[in-house]
Amino acid sequence: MQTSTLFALLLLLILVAYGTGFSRAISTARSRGGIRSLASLPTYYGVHTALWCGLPALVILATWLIFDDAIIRSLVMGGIADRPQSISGQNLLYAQIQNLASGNLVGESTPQIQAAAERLTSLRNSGQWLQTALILILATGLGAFALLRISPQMRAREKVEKVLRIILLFCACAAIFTTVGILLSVLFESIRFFNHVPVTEFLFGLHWSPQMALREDQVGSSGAFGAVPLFTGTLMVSAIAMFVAVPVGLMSAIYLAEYASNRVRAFAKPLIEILAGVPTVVYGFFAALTVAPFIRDLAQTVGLEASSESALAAGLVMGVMIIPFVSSLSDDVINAVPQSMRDGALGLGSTKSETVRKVVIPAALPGIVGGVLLAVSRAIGETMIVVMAAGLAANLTANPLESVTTVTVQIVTLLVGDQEFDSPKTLAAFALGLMLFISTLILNFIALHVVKKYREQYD
Amino acid sequence: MRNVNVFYGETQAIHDVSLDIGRNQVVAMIGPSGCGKSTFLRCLNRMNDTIDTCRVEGELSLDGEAIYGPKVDVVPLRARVGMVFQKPNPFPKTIYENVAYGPKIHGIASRRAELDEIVENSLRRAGLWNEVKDRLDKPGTGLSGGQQQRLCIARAIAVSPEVILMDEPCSALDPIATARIEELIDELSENYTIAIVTHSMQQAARVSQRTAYFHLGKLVEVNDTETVFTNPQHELTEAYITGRFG
Amino acid sequence: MRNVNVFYGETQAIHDVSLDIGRNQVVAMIGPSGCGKSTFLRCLNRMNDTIDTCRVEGELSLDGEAIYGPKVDVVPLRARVGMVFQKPNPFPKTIYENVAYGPKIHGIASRRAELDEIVENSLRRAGLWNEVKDRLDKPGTGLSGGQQQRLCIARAIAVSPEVILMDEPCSALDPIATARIEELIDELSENYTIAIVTHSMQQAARVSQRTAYFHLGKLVEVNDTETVFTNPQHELTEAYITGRFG
Amino acid sequence: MTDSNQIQMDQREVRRRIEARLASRHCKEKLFRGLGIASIAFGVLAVLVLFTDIISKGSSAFVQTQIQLQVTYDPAVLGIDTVDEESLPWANFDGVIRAALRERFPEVTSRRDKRALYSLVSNGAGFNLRARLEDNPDLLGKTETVWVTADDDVDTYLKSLSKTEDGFLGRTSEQQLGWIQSLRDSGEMEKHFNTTFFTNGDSREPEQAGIRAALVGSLYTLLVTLALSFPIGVAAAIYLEEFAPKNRWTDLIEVNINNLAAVPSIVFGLLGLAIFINFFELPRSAPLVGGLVLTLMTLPTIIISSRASLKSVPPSIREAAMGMGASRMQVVLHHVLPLAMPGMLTGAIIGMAQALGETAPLLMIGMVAFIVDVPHGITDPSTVLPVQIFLWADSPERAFVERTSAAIMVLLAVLITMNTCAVWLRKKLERRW
Amino acid sequence: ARDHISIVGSSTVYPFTTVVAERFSRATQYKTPVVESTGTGGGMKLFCQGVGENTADITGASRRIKQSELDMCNGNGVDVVEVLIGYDGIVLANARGEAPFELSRKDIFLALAKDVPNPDGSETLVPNPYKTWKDVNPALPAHDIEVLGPPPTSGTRDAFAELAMEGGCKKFDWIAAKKKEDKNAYKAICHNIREDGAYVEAGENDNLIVNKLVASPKALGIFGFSFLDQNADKVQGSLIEGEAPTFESIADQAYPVSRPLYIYVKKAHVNVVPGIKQFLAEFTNARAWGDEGYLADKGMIPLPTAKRQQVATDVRKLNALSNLAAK
Ligand SMILES: Nc1ncnc2c1ncn2[C@@H]1O[C@H](COP(=O)(O)OP(=O)(O)OP(=O)(O)O)[C@@H](O)[C@H]1O
Ligand SMILES: Nc1ncnc2c1ncn2[C@@H]1O[C@H](COP(=O)(O)OP(=O)(O)OP(=O)(O)O)[C@@H](O)[C@H]1O
Ligand SMILES: [Mg+2]
Ligand SMILES: [Mg+2]
Ligand SMILES: O=P([O-])([O-])[O-]
Repeated sequence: MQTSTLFALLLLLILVAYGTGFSRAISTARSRGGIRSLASLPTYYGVHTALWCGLPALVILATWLIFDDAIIRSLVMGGIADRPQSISGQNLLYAQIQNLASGNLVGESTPQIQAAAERLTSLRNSGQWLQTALILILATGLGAFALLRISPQMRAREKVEKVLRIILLFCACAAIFTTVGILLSVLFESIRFFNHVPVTEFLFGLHWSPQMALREDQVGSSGAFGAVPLFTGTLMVSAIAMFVAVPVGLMSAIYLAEYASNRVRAFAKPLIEILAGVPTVVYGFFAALTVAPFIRDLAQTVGLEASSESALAAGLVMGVMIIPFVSSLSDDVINAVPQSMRDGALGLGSTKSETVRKVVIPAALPGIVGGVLLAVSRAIGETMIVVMAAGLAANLTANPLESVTTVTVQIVTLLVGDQEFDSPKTLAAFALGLMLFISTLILNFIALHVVKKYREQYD
Repeated sequence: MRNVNVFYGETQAIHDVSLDIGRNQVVAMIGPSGCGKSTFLRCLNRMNDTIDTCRVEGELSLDGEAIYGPKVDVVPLRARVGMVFQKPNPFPKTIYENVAYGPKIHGIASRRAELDEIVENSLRRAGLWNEVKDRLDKPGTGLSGGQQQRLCIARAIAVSPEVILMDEPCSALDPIATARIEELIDELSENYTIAIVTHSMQQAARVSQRTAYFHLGKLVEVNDTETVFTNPQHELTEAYITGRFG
Repeated sequence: MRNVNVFYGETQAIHDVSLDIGRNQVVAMIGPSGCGKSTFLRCLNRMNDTIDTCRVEGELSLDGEAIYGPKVDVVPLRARVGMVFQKPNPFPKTIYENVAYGPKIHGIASRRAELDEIVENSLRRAGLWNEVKDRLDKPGTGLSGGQQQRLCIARAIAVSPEVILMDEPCSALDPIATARIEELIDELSENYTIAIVTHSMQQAARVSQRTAYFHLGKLVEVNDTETVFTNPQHELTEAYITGRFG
Repeated sequence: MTDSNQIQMDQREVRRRIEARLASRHCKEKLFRGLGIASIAFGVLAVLVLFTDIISKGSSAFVQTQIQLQVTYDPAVLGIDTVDEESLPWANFDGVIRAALRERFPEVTSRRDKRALYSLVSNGAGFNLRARLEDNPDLLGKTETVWVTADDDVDTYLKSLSKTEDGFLGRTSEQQLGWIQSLRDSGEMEKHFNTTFFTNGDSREPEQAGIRAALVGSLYTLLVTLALSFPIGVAAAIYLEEFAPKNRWTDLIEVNINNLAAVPSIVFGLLGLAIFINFFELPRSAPLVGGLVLTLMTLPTIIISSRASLKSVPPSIREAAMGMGASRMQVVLHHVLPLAMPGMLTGAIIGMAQALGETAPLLMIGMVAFIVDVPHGITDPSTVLPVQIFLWADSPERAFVERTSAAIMVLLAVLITMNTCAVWLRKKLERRW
Repeated sequence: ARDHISIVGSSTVYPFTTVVAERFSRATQYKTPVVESTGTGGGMKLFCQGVGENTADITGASRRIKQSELDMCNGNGVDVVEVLIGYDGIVLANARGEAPFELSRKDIFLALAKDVPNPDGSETLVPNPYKTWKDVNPALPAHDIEVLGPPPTSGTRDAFAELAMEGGCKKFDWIAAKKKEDKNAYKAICHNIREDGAYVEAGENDNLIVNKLVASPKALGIFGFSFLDQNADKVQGSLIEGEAPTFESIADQAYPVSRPLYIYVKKAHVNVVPGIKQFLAEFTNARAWGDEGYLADKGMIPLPTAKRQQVATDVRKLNALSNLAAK
């Protein structure tokens, strides 16, 4: 049986288990004076039975699917007398057998391989049957077991809720798993990088030029891996972006929440939210071809030196992009400020703006900070606009009219460009990722504490 | 106020109410729930403006100036007519800032010392000074309910209003706190005109000079408090105050 | 209950309170604000479990069963001990669903008709049936305050509890609504044990058979209501009920 | 009494001071309000500017120049005798088109000129004929008049004519111009609606390139993302907000989640490559893997906004339900979740919009690829709209410029549809009470 | 098992492999190969990972495979077959409307190198002092030097450094002499590009560079020939050593800055993944890579006929590459 049909069948079984569990609970209860005599609602007995029926079977099915290929493979390969020694050779042979078995057009093949292909097909078939049988027996067996255990004393609800809670906990841990995964996937490469380049140089070096870094045929000129210009660049671009997005986003949110009529709100809010969805390539083109030359010309007319790619251009456009992050989230928290606060302020004769500035915003501040933080995160993570409009030159400068580059841009260019396997040039991307990860982590810790303190003060 | 009508969208909440409030008097408004007491009170400092659907007709005036006049600025109006709400709603700021808020926004105090003085005076008059003088920089939300309500009163009098509107200021408080507030109202009535909405007839009897009885959006009776309670003119009033009503 | 101590984190809110509540009695708890009435009441159906910092010591039992016993399931416990809160808090669902919610989750009704009956009965007993019977499918939040509170009572009695806890059920209501609720309490006391927290001594006097006076987390006096009000044993109680207190 | 008098005076002084500041306060109020309007206007203006820019560039991609030809399905030229599965793939439809072109311009004889002539027609045009013949085998040996797709150079030239006097010649020669002129004069060259753009997958010939594969790929990817990230995100938010004890651990998780929101998206690509492709051996370039990676990427956004909306559910509702004897789980499922749902949807939409526009992480897992075939499942190789845009933006052919913008228009249309759905859903859920 | 060919590698080769892939699938019954654009190095990394269905079959490269990469491939059991497919011209261009530049490679070197020979003629290096083109060569206009080009991570940049910069650098005899003594120092001098803002790293999107040139008419840009071909109305190629970058001049190698394009095929996959042989046959067919083939239409510069034939026969034999020097 196909796995998909099996899956469908299993779902059906789960439904059946639910139904029988449900009705069995009711019938048990009937003899004892109605469902009040049950420890839990019949639904919970149903769900309980369904969980017994489905959960182990699904877990087993998943494990099966993960491992069955490996097992079949070792069986098939074990049957071949003169199989190649190297792993890659085996990979290849097996791929050939697979292709033959699934009837793809491949070149010439030996009878031995053909035999192996047949063996593969038959193993697969029996595997499928075994799988089907196992899953179905498991599901029905455990389902029946759970069904038999149904008694008025059984606290089905508590059991079901326990399982649910574990599932919830598991979901909450997804973030942790992701973090661990990210750390694992950058840590080793970073360590290798730091074997080449000392941490101190990386952290405090003022010069970034992965340019000629240790090309295999060019040992002499080592690149410079001082990450400071990247971090200052990131800071500058993000700061400019926030400089645009925070006032505009916040004011929009305030206007929408406090002043605008429902119709304006219903129209403007989704419209502005679209800004968050426009692909960054579009912003990139806009920043590079419209904003950047405009800024350069403007700067030149007032007698300033400006390069054709500038942090300002990238930051401005990025700011536009993240306006909705600030405005949407702030709008929600501003709306959540109780009306009694506003009444209190208005009753004292504040104007609306005073009410907003002095009472509503302070009350909504923790939420707003959350939104801004999300926006900052987005700004730090953005690459396309910076690549296109701010360039890739790692200048250590405080002048927004010069071109700068950011950490993420460097990560992307290092990873997708012409890489070397082991040179620090490629490894640097991982180290940068790690640094970025750690610094945003610190930033978030600080933010959490600030917000907490603030809350303690005013709750 | 003359012939005041208030509408929420289509439904009329106040029908043709006319009521005069004398200077430095305490007027109590009583009546069953939903009869429009709050609505009427909120007309007096145009707090109803904040409700989109609300529409007010009729003539309301304060010292001869029309409240709903076309040129009237609600900001100084509300400074002259302060308001205390049913649920204490201190700002999530420090006690000091809560009281200083009004003077600050209105620019009443020009110097810090002046502001300190106003804050202290207001808190004193609200009978809260001794309890909070050591923790002016603690959040106002950390006070007990009764204290919070007195803080709100202090906040209201900090801008030296002429009239103070109180919408069931004691309904969230215990009797002891209530007693304090009632005392306070008594003291304040020397200098301020006070309009108070209350559920408790005893309270109305205790604190007010005049009492107005509302019923279903209509002003049924208004008279000296004593008269209303001892000799109600209208049978509805009588039914209500004797508790027979409902 | 014997020697109940309740702590919020470090601070103790209830000191060594012992109180017996007889079947089908109305017990009123009075006392100044913050004295721990609500806290004590919430021990009785373990609503304090929801507050992380809260810790309860001592023996509490219902019909001989320990409330805080290790094996006690709070769910059936709370079905046996219903609760009505200070602020009416109907669910944002229809009136019908509000009342039907308890029976549904406790599996009291197995058929729709049964459920209908329970809903009708509960609403009738809460004296709300006539007012809402035509709009059972309208949201419960659309009712007036008094109606909402009665809806909450209907909701509580729909699961046929043995005990009903009421935490200042009338403090947000006008006198007429209050009177209705008091009447209701009177009626309910025929079938239910009721523990009511109130600010109003009049109310306590009107509705309860026994009254407990709390002060700063201690139970100062508990006795027949008449005795407490006419002949208080403890001077604190006397001071409080004569209004001299505070 | 003196006290009272002093207060009266005080009041007058106070009135005076208030009046003195009124004007400036109202001014500030107006300013503030103006700032609000300006901000909104700025946002809306930005949207409009972007839109007009994209539409003005992309709208021309929705029409395509076609050439009318008398084609003869001559078995000799086609090299087939019967029309069936076997023979069709080998049939020489280009030959048929070339014959038709030679017939239309009999004066062209030299080899070089012929090549120039043939290049007027898209070299994928044979497929139109093949499809026609497949539908209608009787046509074999007959002659009919069909519109075939013109080459992108011709198309670009024709479209640029409407913008500038001379038009953009590109690689079109004088000689070809003459033929084009003659075809246009006789009405044999017209612009028609560009159905190819919606029915085809990617192609290296701009006139044959379409967004179907990318669109379907995007839908599959988003489906996977939504199906995973919304339940997981909501479940995580519920756990953190309603069940988790408030301690260091929850703080850690919270910081963690906020931090993940700041991790550059390409790092998620690295993670996906390491875990899903190298460890779990899932196929490269598949929407399944793309969806998984984007799930990890959007989870923080969804969790954060879901938590915010859970927080905004008043505690009195929880208390009420709890007091009724509902278990914590029931409180959450019956009362809190329905109330928080509209807010959660907003978060989910923002997350999905982010996922819909993402390119960088997909690079690592092989979805930045040339894929012609429309995927039929979540494990088929496929690409997504933003990647298609990215790839087209990087293509040398001029005709891809307008297609890039057109693809962006499609992407925005998807986005707007999603937003509208969310708004509608939000309204519907909110109206229930 | 995988039933389509999987191709990774250079973004420069990508337009050419894709067009072949498309034609190939039309002409045969095989599925269309999936072509990823990962950059030359990234492609090599994926390609050399090993053999088996989850590794790529073919990778494109805009430079020849490096010995280190080849070693890695061989170490992982990958035998590679090298196919030289054609050339790509790298052009320096500016916006139309300005006068076209006439440059020599020496000019390019002097304008863009990080360190240049001391203008006073001594055999020492000084940090690049030139601000305008006129400073470099009096025959050039007095514009500030501003060149938009690819970042160090790009293959195009490498090729540019090797072909244009080194070509100019060699003209100084004393530097050329260094090649024998200290190869690394020599390369450092010739390949290092200045970082003081005159050379602007403009990302890998060549269309963007073209459009930026229109926006800043005084600047020069570096990109592939096909983009010049398609944007002839916007930009014009600079003459290098008197040669304009045209199809013909690049093909007959008169234009000095052009680089070879390769694809590398995993020999072990040839009989495993369906269609690889046929794909190679399509690629090396005259209708594809011939002088008038469709690849030429797309902007690839074809190999000379003789070379083509030689490569085609080699490919048919599928000779694995073991050592770069051997070729
Ligand atoms: N914002 C509003 N929109 C629509 N109707 C309203 C609004 N506020 C109040 N009403 C209605 O107006 C009437 C009067 O309400 P009001 O609040 O003035 O009564 P009240 O006497 O203050 O009652 P309570 O004693 O409960 O405070 C009521 O019927 C109420 O339903
Ligand atoms: N969640 C909590 N955390 C910490 N302390 C609390 C909490 N809830 C109540 N308290 C404290 O416990 C004490 C008793 O509070 P409780 O609410 O029981 O008083 P009460 O008698 O019900 O007052 P009121 O009449 O105002 O309702 C008070 O000092 C209060 O500050
Ligand atoms: Mg009111
Ligand atoms: Mg209480
Ligand atoms: O993609 P590249 O050709 O620049 O390596």
